[in-house]
Amino acid sequence: MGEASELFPLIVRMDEEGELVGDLGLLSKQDLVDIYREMRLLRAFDERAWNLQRQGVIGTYAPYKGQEAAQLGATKPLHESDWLVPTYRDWAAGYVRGVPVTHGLFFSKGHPRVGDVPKSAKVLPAQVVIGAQTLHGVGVAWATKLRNENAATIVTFGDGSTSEGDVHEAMNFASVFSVPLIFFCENNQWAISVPIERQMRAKTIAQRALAYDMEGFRVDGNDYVAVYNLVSELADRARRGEGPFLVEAVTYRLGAHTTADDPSKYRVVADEERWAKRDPIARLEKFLLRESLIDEERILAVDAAAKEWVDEVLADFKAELSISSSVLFQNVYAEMPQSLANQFDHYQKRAKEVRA
Amino acid sequence: MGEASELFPLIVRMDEEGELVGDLGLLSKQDLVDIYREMRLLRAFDERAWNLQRQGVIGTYAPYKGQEAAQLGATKPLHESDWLVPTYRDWAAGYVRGVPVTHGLFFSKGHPRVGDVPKSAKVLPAQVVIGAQTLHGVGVAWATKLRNENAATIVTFGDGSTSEGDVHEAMNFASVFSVPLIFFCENNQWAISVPIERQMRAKTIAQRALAYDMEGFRVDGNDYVAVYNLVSELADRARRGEGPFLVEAVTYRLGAHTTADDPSKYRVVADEERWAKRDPIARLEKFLLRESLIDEERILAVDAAAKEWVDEVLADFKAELSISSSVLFQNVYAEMPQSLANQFDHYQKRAKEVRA
Amino acid sequence: MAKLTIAQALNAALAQALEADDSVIVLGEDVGKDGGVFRITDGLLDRFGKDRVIDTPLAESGIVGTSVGLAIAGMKPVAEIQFLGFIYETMDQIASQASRVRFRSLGRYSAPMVIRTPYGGGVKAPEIHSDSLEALFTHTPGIKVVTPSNPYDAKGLLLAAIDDPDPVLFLEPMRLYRAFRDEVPDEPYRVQLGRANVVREGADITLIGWGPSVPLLKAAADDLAARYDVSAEVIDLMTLTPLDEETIVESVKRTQRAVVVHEAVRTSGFGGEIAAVIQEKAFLYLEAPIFRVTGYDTPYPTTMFEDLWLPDTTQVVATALDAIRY
Amino acid sequence: MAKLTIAQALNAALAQALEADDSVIVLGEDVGKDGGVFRITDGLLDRFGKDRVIDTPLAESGIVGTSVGLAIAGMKPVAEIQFLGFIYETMDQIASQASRVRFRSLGRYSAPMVIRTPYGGGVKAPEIHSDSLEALFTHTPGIKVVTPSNPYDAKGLLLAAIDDPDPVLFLEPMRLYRAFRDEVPDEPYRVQLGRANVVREGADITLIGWGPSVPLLKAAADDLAARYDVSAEVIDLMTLTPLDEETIVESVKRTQRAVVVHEAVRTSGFGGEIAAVIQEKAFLYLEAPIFRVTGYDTPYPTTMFEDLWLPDTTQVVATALDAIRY
Ligand SMILES: Cc1ncc(C[n+]2csc(CCOP(=O)(O)OP(=O)(O)O)c2C)c(N)n1
Ligand SMILES: Cc1ncc(C[n+]2csc(CCOP(=O)(O)OP(=O)(O)O)c2C)c(N)n1
Ligand SMILES: [Mg+2]
Ligand SMILES: [Mg+2]
Repeated sequence: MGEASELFPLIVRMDEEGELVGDLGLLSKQDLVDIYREMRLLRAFDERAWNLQRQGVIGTYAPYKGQEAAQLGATKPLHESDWLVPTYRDWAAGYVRGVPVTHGLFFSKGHPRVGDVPKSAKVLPAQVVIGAQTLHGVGVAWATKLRNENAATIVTFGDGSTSEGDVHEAMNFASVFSVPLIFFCENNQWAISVPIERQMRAKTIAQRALAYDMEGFRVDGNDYVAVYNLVSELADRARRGEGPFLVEAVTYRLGAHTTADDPSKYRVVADEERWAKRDPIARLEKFLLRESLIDEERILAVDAAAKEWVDEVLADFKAELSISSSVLFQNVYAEMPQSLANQFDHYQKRAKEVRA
Repeated sequence: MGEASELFPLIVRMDEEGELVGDLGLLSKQDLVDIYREMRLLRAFDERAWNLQRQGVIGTYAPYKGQEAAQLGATKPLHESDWLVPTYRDWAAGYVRGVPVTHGLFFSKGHPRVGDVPKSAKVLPAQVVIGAQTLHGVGVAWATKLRNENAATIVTFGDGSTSEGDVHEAMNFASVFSVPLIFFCENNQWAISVPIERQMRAKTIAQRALAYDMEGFRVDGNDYVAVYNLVSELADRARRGEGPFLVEAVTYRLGAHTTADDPSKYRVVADEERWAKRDPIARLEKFLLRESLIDEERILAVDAAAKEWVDEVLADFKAELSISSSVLFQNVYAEMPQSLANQFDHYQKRAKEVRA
Repeated sequence: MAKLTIAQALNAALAQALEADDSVIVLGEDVGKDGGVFRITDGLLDRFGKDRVIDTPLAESGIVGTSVGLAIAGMKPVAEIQFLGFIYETMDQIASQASRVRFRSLGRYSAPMVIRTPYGGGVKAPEIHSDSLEALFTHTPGIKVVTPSNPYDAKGLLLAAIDDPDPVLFLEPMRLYRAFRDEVPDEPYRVQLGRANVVREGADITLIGWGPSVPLLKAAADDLAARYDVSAEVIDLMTLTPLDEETIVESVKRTQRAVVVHEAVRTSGFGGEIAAVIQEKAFLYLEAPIFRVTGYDTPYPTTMFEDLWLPDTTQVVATALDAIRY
Repeated sequence: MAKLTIAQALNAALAQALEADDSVIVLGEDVGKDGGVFRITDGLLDRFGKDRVIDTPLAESGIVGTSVGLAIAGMKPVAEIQFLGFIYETMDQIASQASRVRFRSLGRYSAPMVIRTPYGGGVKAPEIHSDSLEALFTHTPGIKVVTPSNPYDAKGLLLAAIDDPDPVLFLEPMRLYRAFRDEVPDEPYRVQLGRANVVREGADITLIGWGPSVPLLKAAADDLAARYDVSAEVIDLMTLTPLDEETIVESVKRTQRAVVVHEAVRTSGFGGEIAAVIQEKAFLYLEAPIFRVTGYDTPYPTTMFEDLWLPDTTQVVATALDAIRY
């Protein structure tokens, strides 16, 4: 039975040449124009963040470059009452749900505001312990079920995360309690320096679903049309009580693991180039050009808009940098215990001395 | 894909009526006579242990009644250089490998000698953290591989254990590093009060193998002939470097979880009766009687031998009860640190006072 | 008012919490049909149904991790870990997740949940089942650690823990589950978290402990009074974090001597923290070192040796006298 | 003899251990091709091959748990946990498994293995990456806890840890990995486990710390001497368990004052244990309480605040003066 993987053929609707090999499903051509623009903006942000780190403006940053179709395809179908429980690389996904993309910068800056997610967004703040959030995803979905909220939850995680025990426990709990959850794995082929073939012997992540009698799907994660349609359908089904589901979105981390990482130590350029050709934005652009939905002029306009938008974002970021150290002590418990209040006094005295 | 379970039909060679539905494979009829006798002895021991607890001679005891075919089938095929990494209910399995069955009593008595496994047995001492030993099994098998020892390792665990993250990590590591290991799950249908259907949504444990591109098998765990032949073949293949494998042995915990447990709180008598009919010893007896390999007289002789053997075992047990408390302090580190030596002095003084 | 054991008092508290608030759910291994291996959740499944009282798969990190998600999304999970020794499996979900939800989200989210678990020795349980690991969690900011020593406090503290806006680790001394009965009010009531209890007043020495050690301390105080004319004050901490330093320090300032008792192994046990705090805050009052009576620095022994391994009254009395005569 | 950083000294020690003993293997996340996220295992894969230097799947319990089995069956695993904050995932395999193999088997089996992991703050890492959790393991009988503060000790302690017949948690102060260089002998050598190091002698107060805090203590001692004419003795514990009580207690008996410094959060940090031991063993010598300079009782902050959150020299000096003037 080495062929479990064959049960999960890759779902593609638009191939890397921007040719439709399926239909647009729930999407209109105009949707694709809009999404192209949004991905370009987000790509511009990601690239700028990289540069900001190089300039020393922010700290370690984990780029999502190459994973935009997966992240947007996973979140655009969600309703307001649905939840996103993201992995730490999902600033584009969070953005779709209403978390300012600046949070990626706060994160890399080591700024507490990274956790300040608007409650209306129904997004949990990113956490860094690989895989741990999958259990939170199960719990959130379970809560919506117990409260009859008619909501779907999507939890995202990387390929490397699938090795963690927590992810197994999450999938087992989710299936035992039939929670309205989509496990959305962004298989970007790498966990820092470890390629997926060393992470597991199984040929696909989708086949993990077989262990739980859960439905599993393998989708081209660089094909927005495919991801969007799949997640739309599964979110609907989850809301109807048919969850959980496992989706493996096959994509690629075009950049380094983080700004602190040097991929040349462990991967070959040929591989990177091969995947660059499958870029989710490039294929959309090809499609839109061919269909005359955009032209060169429009592309230049998007370039300009992207730059402008990123500048605005950075202005917001800088404006929001100032924050009181009290958040450190105030958010440990709902009420600050006496001993911690004493420690806060001590901290503030030191802070004053240092400033003096 | 709700049919993953169909890929793992139950392997049976001797059905519950003691009819052969396959051949004996590597076993001779005489082997079956011997194994019948051995299982009867071990059953007698298990029942006596239960009574000893009721009489207050020992503490909490976890009976293996009903799982003898699985435990013996899993261990009889092993070579001297092979390893057994057992779960805490596997006194019969340990016995096959040369661990005195008294260890079951030491365990329930809270006696340190439970860990005193003869090194030649190549058996790890039982540990109680559900699932944790599966990783040790992987490590042991991996070591034999790195040292070219041409040995197979078998690690046993219960159905409930499969929910633990450690078991997932173990299966993933084992398959990634192709270690010569058999994951042997004694699916006795219950984890204390939780039936397998609440433990997981998947219909079989064997199908978990699909998640790791590992070979999986589902065998009638109450059929010694089937288990023995399957494990023999897999151990051979493991030694040849074809591991790991997952075996689900479908059996039943005929007794309570432990002497402290009351199954009437959570399971119905009809179920217990149904499974009692599938008793591994009864079916062997039917076969042997039908084939005239034993007769009523021989059965009585086995009864007597069993009683005698259990009496001997108990005598050994009592003779070995005395032990110095120094084992408590001496086995924390290879060399006792000064502060611990001081604590040992303190302990000894108290012990003297209490005795006085 | 009925005379209840700790086990019954806890069961009553859970029933009343489930009754009062639809968002409260009870989950864990064997908590449903079986009513828990110690029967603390007995009868709750029948009364509240399987959406409120939930038998989970055998996976501790799963139990705590899903509870974090449940709590964030508005439920009030009361999770059971079958024995404290298995809490290791959940350390990340407790220490890096549950305890940080409020901190990580700048207060936007919180994870009000209770993790109940029996602990302590003396019941002849197998390895790992008797370990006292409270110190690991007193070293974890963001979670409260609570442990009752009698039926009245058990009910009141558990109800307060369920009300609490932050995660609470609720440690139940398993040896005391059915050791004795006390009057326990029928109606729901709360015993405030964060307050230590002076269970006996005294002038010569302060004996400090929690959970399973409290009966020892009381017996030691009796013995000290009866045989040595020593008046011992006994403090039951009840809440380990946040610690009620004031009650401890004020007491020791008066008595000038203290003994701390716990079953956990000595090194880096919570007794060390208490000794450190007292000597820092009451240094000039002390007439003797703060002594500790604790488990030894070995794994909890197989039960054959546990009685001698555990702190006992004789040892507490002897140590108190050492302090008095220092 | 070359001038090496701690990172280089550790790399040299690993290479020599792999060279000397075929049963030594190095395993962990990204330790192979990448050479470790801090490059501590750089070049080892090329030199010793993929059966000796092993990139594992992303699963910490798996890394430690398989190492237990490997060690029992005769290998000497040197496992890396990428950051100490992720050690929570492995608590059961460390505390209930590795640390108990000898105890559980009445000495028949043992699990000689080393778990290396970077720890401590000050490098602007994301949440969980800077936590100091040593106290959890000093509360765990059966494992040794070792932490160097300079290149010489780093190499010698790591080689001794690999030789040791028991499991060793080897904590590497990540802020110091490349902070400075020291002369380090080329040949293999051992620095004995279980011994504290008096790195500076002094008469007026004892400053105690380990790993990342040691440079602070030295700077504080300099400052105390230069500006306040206070002669401070500095002790680098190097091994936290088993603790070299004698060196500590003898020192404090002479100086009569002590300050303990660590980055871990204050409550139930290892500093509390040390204070408890000192006051117990040297009570009559003490002229002031043992003070602690530690992290605050909050989760390790996002890096924006870490400099102020962490102990610093100013604070150590001020606290030492508090003790002197008490
Ligand atoms: C429990 C844990 N172990 C290790 C790490 C260090 N680490 C951070 S990201 C990463 C790789 C994650 O790979 P993957 O899950 O594929 O996500 P990706 O980075 O590709 O988005 C590792 C090992 C961590 N953050 N948490
Ligand atoms: C980590 C952990 N959690 C909980 C327990 C308590 N416990 C002991 S046995 C058991 C059920 C085990 O079920 P299974 O794995 O099917 O083995 P069986 O008892 O049927 O042999 C439980 C929950 C434990 N020992 N370890
Ligand atoms: Mg990845
Ligand atoms: Mg079972």
